[in-house]
Amino acid sequence: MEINLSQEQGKVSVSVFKVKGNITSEVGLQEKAKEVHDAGIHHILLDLSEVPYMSSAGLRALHYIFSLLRAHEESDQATKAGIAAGTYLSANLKLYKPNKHVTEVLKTAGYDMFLEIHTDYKKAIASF
Amino acid sequence: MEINLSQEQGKVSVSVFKVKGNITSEVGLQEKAKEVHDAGIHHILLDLSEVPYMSSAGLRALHYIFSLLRAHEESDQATKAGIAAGTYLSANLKLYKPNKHVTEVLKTAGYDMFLEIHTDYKKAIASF
Amino acid sequence: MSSYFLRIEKASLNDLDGIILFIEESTKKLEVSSAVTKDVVLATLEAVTNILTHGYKDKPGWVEIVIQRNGKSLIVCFRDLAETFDPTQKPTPDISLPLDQRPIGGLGVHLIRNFVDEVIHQVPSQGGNELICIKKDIFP
Amino acid sequence: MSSYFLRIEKASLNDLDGIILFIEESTKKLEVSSAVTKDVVLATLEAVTNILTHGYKDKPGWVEIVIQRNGKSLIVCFRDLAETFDPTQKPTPDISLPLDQRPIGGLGVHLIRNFVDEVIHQVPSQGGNELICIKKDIFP
Ligand SMILES: Nc1ncnc2c1ncn2[C@@H]1O[C@H](COP(=O)(O)OP(=O)(O)O)[C@@H](O)[C@H]1O
Ligand SMILES: Nc1ncnc2c1ncn2[C@@H]1O[C@H](COP(=O)(O)OP(=O)(O)O)[C@@H](O)[C@H]1O
Repeated sequence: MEINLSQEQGKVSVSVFKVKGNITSEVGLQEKAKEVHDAGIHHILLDLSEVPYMSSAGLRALHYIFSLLRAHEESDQATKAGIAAGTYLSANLKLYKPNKHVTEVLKTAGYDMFLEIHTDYKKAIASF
Repeated sequence: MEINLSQEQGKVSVSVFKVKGNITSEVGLQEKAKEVHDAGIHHILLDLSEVPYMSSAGLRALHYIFSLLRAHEESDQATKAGIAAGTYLSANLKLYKPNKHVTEVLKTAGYDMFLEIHTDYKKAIASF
Repeated sequence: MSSYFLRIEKASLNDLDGIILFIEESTKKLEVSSAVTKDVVLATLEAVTNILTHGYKDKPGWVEIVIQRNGKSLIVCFRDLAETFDPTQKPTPDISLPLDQRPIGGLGVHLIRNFVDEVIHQVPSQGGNELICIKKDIFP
Repeated sequence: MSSYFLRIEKASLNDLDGIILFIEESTKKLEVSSAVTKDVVLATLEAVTNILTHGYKDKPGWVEIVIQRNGKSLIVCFRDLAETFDPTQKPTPDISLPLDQRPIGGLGVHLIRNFVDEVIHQVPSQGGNELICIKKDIFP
């Protein structure tokens, strides 16, 4: 697995992680997210378009990054209501183009309820 | 497995094999049948009332004894017609009181179509 | 959940009575119905007889039997160190034929298939055979 | 019928890409649909990851994978020599809870159960573990 980082400017600075290869370990993703987070960037778009398979190690990484960025959410009324209603989607971590295998893993774990999945790159950046 | 032999006189001489214990080998039954056959007795009633389980080794023994005694069948018209129609039941080898486990093995192998199963001892002897 | 093991270093046909007792006791502990116990005993007789007569060619040989609950299924597993042979590939014999038109024998594998719901053959790492018999949906 | 074997003496997470290739190639030879291949790859990733991270505690260890057709079923079997552990007894996690109310992880066994029809855990004679995953009724 290879991770390439780039930065995009929307309403906020977004760090784009482009992953190439199967995600079978959480370590690389977590380390990169921590670095970016410590450098002051709190919005990450994970580009999964070149990931054939993802194991539960990838779910662990997503969970970790979700929690890492969670502290920086603006906790407005809408967010609070969403959390209470169980309809809350992360505003800081979003996914781009997971294939159907990866999507199935996300759904089977119930992660699709908490992470936006985008298929249009420009709209994904603009959504942050 | 223990086999006890006795002789009964009906219309013909019938050798009764009383088996005690599980039938898990064909050897004992086949040897005893051969002895009895060579001594000139061609009608055998196999008393299975004290057999808890029978394996396919028992089926092999039945098949062997069936064939051994088969040569002595009176081949009248009825027998021949029965063979042709597949409704032939051995006149020389019959079974007495197999339990439901043993009966299931006989049925699963399709042997119940060729061997009479008796539950009344006197009628069994008289039927030869 | 509990597994019950029986390992016989030098098994022969004389051990079959003891093997039946082992199956009856383990299925009792697993609270299996007597109908299922009967099916498992009958499948066991055939599986072990084949190992001893065909696999080990009537010489004493190592046999292991494992019986365990797996969710709603009961699993019985037979292991040996004889030559690898996959009985699941045997065609079904024609049991509608008159006896004198049939070969003697050839019914053991048919009986196993009839008494359990699924039969799997595997080759363990150390060689030999593992035959896994599954009775499905027998536990609540 | 054909079985496909992969044995790695000192397996680590780096071997997972190679293991995926092995599964893809063997399922292709067995003429399995791509949907089934996907399910088997995903179950394999979880089974092997658990062996390596929990069973062998991230140290290199012996792993064997066997994939074979069994009648209408496809069987995939994972063997290791780590401490015996039966994952089939793990309760199902509550995947309806919000992420921040869930522990991290605990999803591997749930994924395996979701991707195959039956999961059996056994202890081989030499110790360790054997996890048997069955995809049912996928062959004509
Ligand atoms: N464990 C085994 N090892 C080698 N060959 C076997 C084994 N089990 C079965 N066979 C072969 O398959 C055939 C059919 O077996 P089975 O249906 O049990 O009938 P039988 O044992 O009465 O011949 C046997 O005759 C034998 O050639
Ligand atoms: N092969 C194994 N050996 C030992 N323990 C295991 C094994 N597989 C799973 N476990 C235990 O079961 C738990 C749940 O496993 P799993 O559902 O795969 O989630 P995760 O691996 O993410 O914790 C693990 O945390 C571990 O304690």
